[in-house]
Amino acid sequence: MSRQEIKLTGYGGQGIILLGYILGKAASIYSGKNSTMVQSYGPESRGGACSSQVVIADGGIFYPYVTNPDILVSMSQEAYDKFLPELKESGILIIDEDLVTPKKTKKKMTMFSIPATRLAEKMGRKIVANIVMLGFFAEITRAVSFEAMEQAVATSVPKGTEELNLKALSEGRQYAQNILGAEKKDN
Amino acid sequence: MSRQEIKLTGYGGQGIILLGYILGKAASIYSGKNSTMVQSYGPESRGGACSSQVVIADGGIFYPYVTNPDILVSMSQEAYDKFLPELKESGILIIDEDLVTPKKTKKKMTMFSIPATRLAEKMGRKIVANIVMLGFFAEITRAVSFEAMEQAVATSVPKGTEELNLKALSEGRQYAQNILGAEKKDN
Amino acid sequence: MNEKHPMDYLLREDRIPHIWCPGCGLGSSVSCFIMALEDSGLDLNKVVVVSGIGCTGRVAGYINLDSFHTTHGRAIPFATGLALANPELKVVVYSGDGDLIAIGGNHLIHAARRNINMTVICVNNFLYGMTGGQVGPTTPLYAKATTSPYGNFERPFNLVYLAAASGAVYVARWTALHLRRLTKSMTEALQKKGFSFIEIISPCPTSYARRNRLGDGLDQMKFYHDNSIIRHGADPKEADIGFQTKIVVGKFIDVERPDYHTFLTEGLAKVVGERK
Amino acid sequence: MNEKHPMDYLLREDRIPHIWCPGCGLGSSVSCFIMALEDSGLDLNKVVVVSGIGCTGRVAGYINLDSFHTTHGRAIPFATGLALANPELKVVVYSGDGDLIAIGGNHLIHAARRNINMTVICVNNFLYGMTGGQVGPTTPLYAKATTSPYGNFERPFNLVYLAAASGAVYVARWTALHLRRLTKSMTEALQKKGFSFIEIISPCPTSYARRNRLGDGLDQMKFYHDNSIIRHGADPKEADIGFQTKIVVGKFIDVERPDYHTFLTEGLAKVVGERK
Amino acid sequence: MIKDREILTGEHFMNGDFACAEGAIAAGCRFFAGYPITPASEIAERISERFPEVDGIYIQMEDELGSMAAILGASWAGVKSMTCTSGPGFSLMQENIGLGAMTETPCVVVNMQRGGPSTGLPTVLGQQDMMQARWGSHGDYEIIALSPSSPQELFDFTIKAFNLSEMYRVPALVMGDEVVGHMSEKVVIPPKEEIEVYPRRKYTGPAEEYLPYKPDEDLVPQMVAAGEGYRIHVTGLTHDEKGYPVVDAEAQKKLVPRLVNKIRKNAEKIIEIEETNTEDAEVIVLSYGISARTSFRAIELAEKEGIKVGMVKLITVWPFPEKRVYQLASKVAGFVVPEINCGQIVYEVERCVKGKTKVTLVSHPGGHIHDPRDIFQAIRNILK
Amino acid sequence: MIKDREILTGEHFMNGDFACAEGAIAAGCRFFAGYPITPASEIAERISERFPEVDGIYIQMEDELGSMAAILGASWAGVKSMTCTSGPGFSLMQENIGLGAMTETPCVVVNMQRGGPSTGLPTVLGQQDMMQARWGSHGDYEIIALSPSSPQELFDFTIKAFNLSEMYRVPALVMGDEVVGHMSEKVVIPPKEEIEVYPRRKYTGPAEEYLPYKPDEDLVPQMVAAGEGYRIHVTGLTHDEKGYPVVDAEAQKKLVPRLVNKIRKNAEKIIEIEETNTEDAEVIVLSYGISARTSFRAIELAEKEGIKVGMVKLITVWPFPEKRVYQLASKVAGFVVPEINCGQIVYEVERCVKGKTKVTLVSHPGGHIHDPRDIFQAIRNILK
Amino acid sequence: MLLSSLGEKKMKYWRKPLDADKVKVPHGKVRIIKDRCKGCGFCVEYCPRDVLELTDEFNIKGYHFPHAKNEEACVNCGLCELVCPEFAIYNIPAEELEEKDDQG
Amino acid sequence: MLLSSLGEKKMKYWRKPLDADKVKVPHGKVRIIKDRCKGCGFCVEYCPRDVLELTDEFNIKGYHFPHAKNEEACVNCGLCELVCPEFAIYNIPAEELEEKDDQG
Ligand SMILES: Cc1ncc(C[n+]2csc(CCOP(=O)(O)OP(=O)(O)O)c2C)c(N)n1
Ligand SMILES: Cc1ncc(C[n+]2csc(CCOP(=O)(O)OP(=O)(O)O)c2C)c(N)n1
Ligand code: SF4
Ligand code: SF4
Ligand code: SF4
Ligand code: SF4
Ligand code: SF4
Ligand code: SF4
Ligand SMILES: [Mg+2]
Ligand SMILES: [Mg+2]
Repeated sequence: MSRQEIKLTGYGGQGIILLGYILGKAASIYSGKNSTMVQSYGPESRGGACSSQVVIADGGIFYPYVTNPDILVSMSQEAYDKFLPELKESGILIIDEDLVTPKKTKKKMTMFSIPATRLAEKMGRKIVANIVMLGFFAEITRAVSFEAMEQAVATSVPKGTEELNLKALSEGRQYAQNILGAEKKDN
Repeated sequence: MSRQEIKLTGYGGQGIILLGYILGKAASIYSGKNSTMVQSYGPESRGGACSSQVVIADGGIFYPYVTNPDILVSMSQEAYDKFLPELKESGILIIDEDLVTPKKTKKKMTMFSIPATRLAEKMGRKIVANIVMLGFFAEITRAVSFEAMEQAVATSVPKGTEELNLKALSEGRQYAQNILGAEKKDN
Repeated sequence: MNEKHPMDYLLREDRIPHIWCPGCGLGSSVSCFIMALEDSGLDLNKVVVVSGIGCTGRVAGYINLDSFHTTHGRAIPFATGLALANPELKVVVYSGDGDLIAIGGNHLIHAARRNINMTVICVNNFLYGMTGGQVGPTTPLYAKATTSPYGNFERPFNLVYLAAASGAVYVARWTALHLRRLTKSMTEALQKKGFSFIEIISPCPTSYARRNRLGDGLDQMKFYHDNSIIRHGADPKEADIGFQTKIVVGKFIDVERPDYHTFLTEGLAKVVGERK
Repeated sequence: MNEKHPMDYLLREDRIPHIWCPGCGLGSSVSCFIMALEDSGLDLNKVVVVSGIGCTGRVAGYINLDSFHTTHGRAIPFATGLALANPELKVVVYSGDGDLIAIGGNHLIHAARRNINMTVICVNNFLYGMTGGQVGPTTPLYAKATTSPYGNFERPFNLVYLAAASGAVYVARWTALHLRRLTKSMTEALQKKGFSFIEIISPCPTSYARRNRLGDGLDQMKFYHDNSIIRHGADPKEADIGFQTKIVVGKFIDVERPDYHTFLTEGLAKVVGERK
Repeated sequence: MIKDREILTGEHFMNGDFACAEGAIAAGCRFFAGYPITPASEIAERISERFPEVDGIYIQMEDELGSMAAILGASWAGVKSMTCTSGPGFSLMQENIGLGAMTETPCVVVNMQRGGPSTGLPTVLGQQDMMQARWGSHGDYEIIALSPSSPQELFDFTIKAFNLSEMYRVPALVMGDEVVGHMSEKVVIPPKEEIEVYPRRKYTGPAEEYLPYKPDEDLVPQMVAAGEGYRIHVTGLTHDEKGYPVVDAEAQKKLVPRLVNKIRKNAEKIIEIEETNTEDAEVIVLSYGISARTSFRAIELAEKEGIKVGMVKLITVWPFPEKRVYQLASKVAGFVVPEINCGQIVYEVERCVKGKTKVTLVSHPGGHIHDPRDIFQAIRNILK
Repeated sequence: MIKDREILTGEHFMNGDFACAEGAIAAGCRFFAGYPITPASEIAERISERFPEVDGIYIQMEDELGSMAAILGASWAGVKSMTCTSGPGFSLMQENIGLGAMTETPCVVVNMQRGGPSTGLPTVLGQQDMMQARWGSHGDYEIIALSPSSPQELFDFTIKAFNLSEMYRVPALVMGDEVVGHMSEKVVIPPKEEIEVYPRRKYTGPAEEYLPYKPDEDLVPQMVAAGEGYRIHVTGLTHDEKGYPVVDAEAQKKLVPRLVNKIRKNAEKIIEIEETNTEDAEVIVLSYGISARTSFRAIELAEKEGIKVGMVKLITVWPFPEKRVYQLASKVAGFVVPEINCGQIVYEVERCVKGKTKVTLVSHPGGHIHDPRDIFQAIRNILK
Repeated sequence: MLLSSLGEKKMKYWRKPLDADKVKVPHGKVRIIKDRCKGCGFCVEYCPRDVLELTDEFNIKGYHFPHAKNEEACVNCGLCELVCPEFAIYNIPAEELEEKDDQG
Repeated sequence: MLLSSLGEKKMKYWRKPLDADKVKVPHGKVRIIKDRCKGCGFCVEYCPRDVLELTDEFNIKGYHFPHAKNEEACVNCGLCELVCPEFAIYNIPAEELEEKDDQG
């Protein structure tokens, strides 16, 4: 696929923009692809709907917006309600299961869920919920390699918090691996 | 003459603008003509060259500037030097004789002079030199009637100074009458 | 969210929840203001709220009074127009420290000097909250902000001193947790004719606390409250605020001086003759 | 006019005579300034004069130093740019009361707060001279101006108090006739690092005296001088000026506080590492 | 209010600035906030003297930023308000002119233009802020701007500006210049009954149904004032019909094109020009303000040489009479546009003629009005 | 200065605001004065963090008026200087942008445009200040304005802006927008040697002969700095070659047309556009900034339908490539001009085509970039 | 719309003293508008009678909101209502509550 | 142009005390650049030795300028020079004047 469109959504303060930035950086700097990350948020510093849009492509990227994402990540109910309709038919949906209650939809999509915020809270730092989600995302979607993701995380988070964040990243991956493993077992 | 152009010149602080205003008002309000008064001055509040231009006409006045005055009044050397070349061939020049030393010129003009500032100083109020000049001007040029001029002065000067100013006006007229009388005698 | 809160009738409840962050002190200050409006006994149809731009500037949009959300820094002159054009209005300017003291500083000192009849409520969160936490003229020395990443090396203003020196007739400072005292000051200011100024020290967990590792809103609330010293009548000159130091609060100034409109119209009446 | 005046070498003599009115105090203040420049021992190639717009604002155009005649109200921030970009310069802002306190008031208080290394010389003629004498924030109560034809009903600023309250490290006030004392203050201010402020009460026969029937420049000079009381170290708060009342003059403030550039660069050096 | 001092009916020899002040008073203006600047100060001076007689409030603010904000506030208190300035102050007012456009606040701003850029020629004229009048504030908006060429027109157009401002709820600009402002001429002030004054567009429906930003058919909403019990919210943010901020593209799409279109779509009603001999003209001079007077003189010169010259004198400069200019373009050999600037309105003329005819700018950078012969030359050159 | 921290040579995933800051540092900017505003604050934030590493001075002023004045002062101290802002702040800077133009002070002003008018849409984009960039200050002047459409271009064009600003001694504007500023993409910072930096146009003649405002042949005068012993006088008043104020029409005539002409007459050297497939195009899309990217997408759609579409992407918006547009006009069926405003640059296009071809505006009032299909439709409609 | 005619209910009980536990006080009930809450904890921390605690649940916005762990202790002092920045909690006299319940 | 190279003459004598008549002082001469004068009268009024008076004549600008009615009394105090707003009057030590005259 030469152009992959990803929309990451939640509310202000969850670090959604950083999420998009790390993903874009992983693709662009550490995976040799092109990528564009566009952010959008309301006037709120916190609490308002917020999203970041990442396009990953082999060629040039003119149009930087994501109108019909291949992958949608929702970390709030509001964002879920607002953006789900945009998700491509047979796209991938990823949610924080404590913050989003999925509704019935006719969309043929694959949904994955993780209690990212709760896992982060368990780690003692609710603030890394986004990175937990990122680890989960990486493992589920393989949009970029996990190593690229690790490098992008390490060079993007505030100095001194690298370890915590890498731990959160692998926490997310772990959770995904468990799910995927479980699914496999189920099969 | 359906359009009469008059330029009144001096330096800031001498009341040159007021002079033009009163003259214009006398023509426009008290003589049933049209008239336009345009002022021009430099950044200086005092001391800089300053002029006011009055056009008196029976018909409409489009162009409000005076480029070749029929009458030029000079109350400073600077103004005299600057504006004399503009005076119409065979125009009328009026100067304050203490402030302006006339130079040789080939112009065929009629010159009248009055020590307006000194006369005003004698009245104890240097500030009315302009009105002395106005009285002189009125009598010499008859551009508007003396009565119109009196009305215009009375309604234009600060309240409480009407009497002083009317006195200055007639002082100027008196001086002109003396000159004109003298000239007559000479002839 | 159909359940009603008793303060809703003075809120534009269709706009609640507001945009302020969890742990932000702004909402608490507004509660106090609503209570003060009540206590003031004023005809609330004649009370007008004017804000500039900023987190605090959003207050105008939440209070169910005639309200104006103007431009950054211009709340006070806008309010001046309102107050002078209709002297029956009680005009309240509710805005942020950056809005009122940085870009709007000139209007503040001149309105205070003139003693325009208005109440200025300045929420001081020590920086520009709305734009993400840049340093400002109230940021304490050495505190970090997005544009003072190595710490602030600019002495901040002491707002109560500046307001007093400019001529305000009522000057007070409280923290957002001095709920009753703040409400009382607001009530007094609303009832006072002339230029009154109230500074509210308020937690900003998102923009200020985070970068300075001061915990969350609750931590900041506690710190400000626990470290404040009430000194009514203190010389505002002595009420500087440092980085995480003690904060002198209280009512500093409460004097009488005829407000601009009264002084002007009475003065003119003597000269020009009675106005209808 | 080929004859030379001993001060001509510090004047742009090709622009003399200047545009100021007969009896205006501005020229006298400039004489003192030239003398102070001498006395200061500063390298005059490093002294820069910045003015805003107004009669006083024309000073920059007459002094033969690097000089900038900026926009109305913005002399101080322009000077801030000069002073910070090249800390070797000694920047002097020479401007009028309207320029510095009305439209430029915000910059004044913030530059004082920051303690930017500059000397501000404010010629107070109690109104806007250049534009013909409109009322301003320094016009004494009840004084007449073209836009207060019935008298001024707005309390004026006490400039020395405002400057002091904002953080100036040197604050003095003299009349234009306190020739030696004014020169001395100017010299001290030039030599001082940080934000210094000197107010000069100066006659404006054309715009101020005339409307208020105060005679000519000489009458005003005499009045101001005869009615001034020298009180060094007085509380600037107590130095209000009324209409034709006594004027407290003197050096009010002279304290030490590191100037902005020094404080900033030293502070950053500690955090970021020494700068070259 | 002092009896008989409201409208000074009669003939006066008066400068343009004073005439402007009298026009404002006649239009019902009762709040003025300003800051002195040549050549507009005399407007403020006159107002400060006259307002106490008619119960108006004059305040001299600390700067032009404050002045502009104050007149918006006063307008929302229900009082017609005005400020005046010149170039430098006009630049400083731009941000809040934008607020006025966004919040649809009636008010009048008078710009007595002097020579620029920057401090430029403070005591002499320019016509260099004509494009700034249209584009000076950030964001999209439309404005109404009038251009007087005599003290009488300063009186008349100031009233017109108040009326248009109230009608379309937009700041209206009177773009005078130093010559018109400082020139004295006869000004006739009619009796009160003969002065047409447009009142505020007050909301008349039931109180419960009031939506502050719901437009009438002509795209203009109805207004109430603070203190009347409606509890309105007014914001410079993009907002919905309630006046509440809604910060998204959809709200923007509903609001901003309406702000623009309430002027564009009503342009034919707003636009006023004065045409002289355009019907059989070979050349048309399009001019405005003081330059229009010089142009008439130039036309006299041209007519002496037998050239048929028409004149389009702009009364409203903005909105610009683009349709009429296009119509005329195909009939004449060219347009001559004398301006005291380096070319501003001529850009609009060039745009509107769509290549149908020649357009010649006669530029003067300021400090003096044109020499009529320069305009005359340009007229002649068109026909060469 | 910290070694290796001046130019961060290498590949970065970086947002446009940061790239702009890095461009400024690479261009030699060492003084920044600003005031926070979305979406430009991140430029200031980056600068405040980076400047201590390169011995620059960052100061956050009390407002935009002060910021603009301060960068002019700093420039006269001999230091390259910059400020950044968005619409509301840009409006406030206009007066002193005019001072910069009048005093010919090199400096760079970055306007990251958001939706207006007024506070409008503070966190989302607009391209609504394009005409303001040209006409925002009072008086006549010309300016240079660049329009970046990616973080890389923000880096490159900021350097270009500094260079043009020094070359022509005029404030240069970088007219970005919220999307370009907040978007992150790969930014390649070349090694120092490969970055072309134009130095200050320093006076080189004998000291006694220096006339601060005597222009070189290209109409631009040479500069010195305060503190160098030249004892210059610099004023916003109309001035002579000495720099002394001369307030009359003659001085104005010498000065102001030169200020305008140093840009107009050098326009062909300054103007930069990027043309794609214009040679055999049926329709040309003329666009700039972020809208250029959407336009390319729309062109892809059109090309799929077999329509030949050319693209003119403006790098310099001002001066405007009026000659080239006119040339192209006679070759194509029409111009499509997509803008995130209610029509601004389209006016220039209309003017320049002189009726030779159709011009269609595709307007979006802000808050979102265009739907490429709207542009595509407009292309198709031209050919109908 | 939002007109004065909506009436302005006076809420006298706000003026109850904060040191409410020192005097004899009426019993109160606390009400929480859970989806307005942003979990700041102010009410929990400053309730003089330790009536409140944050729940484990997330509300619609993802915040933990308070509940009355100790409802009977409420002295109706009004502090939680005044301190809450979200207008998410309020208190009413026990009687009034009952009245209300009666009507409901 | 106006360069530092023009040199900056130190004018020490400005620093003479204003209460010059109380101490032994050198004799001075006063010089007037008549066409710069605007007749304000400051120098006349404040000369401690009453050396000056305004003449009856007008200068080029129309102002009455001062002359030394009492030249010998001048104590070279420098006040007239410092107070003159027009840079129109200055004083020099008598000797220097003679020197200058010699050279002229
Ligand atoms: C003219 C202008 N400059 C800058 C801004 C950007 N801006 C919006 S809010 C704000 C600061 C708000 O700070 P403060 O007033 O302290 O309010 P807070 O958000 O901290 O409550 C700024 C700089 C603007 N809207 N307008
Ligand atoms: C932005 C702006 N507003 C107004 C003016 C007009 N103006 C020029 S000088 C001046 C006032 C000067 O007063 P002050 O600073 O007291 O100086 P003075 O002339 O009294 O010495 C004003 C208002 C201007 N040039 N620019
Ligand atoms: S940024 Fe700070 S001030 Fe603004 S809402 Fe958030 S916490 Fe409150
Ligand atoms: S107007 Fe006043 S301040 Fe200006 S030069 Fe004249 S006397 Fe001096
Ligand atoms: S009213 Fe609230 S704060 Fe007071 S006791 Fe009851 S629950 Fe606690
Ligand atoms: S104070 Fe309000 S927002 Fe905070 S936890 Fe309690 S109910 Fe929630
Ligand atoms: S120097 Fe001047 S002031 Fe002093 S005594 Fe001589 S004439 Fe008089
Ligand atoms: S002080 Fe100067 S200007 Fe005044 S009278 Fe004496 S010489 Fe003339
Ligand atoms: Mg703040
Ligand atoms: Mg003054």
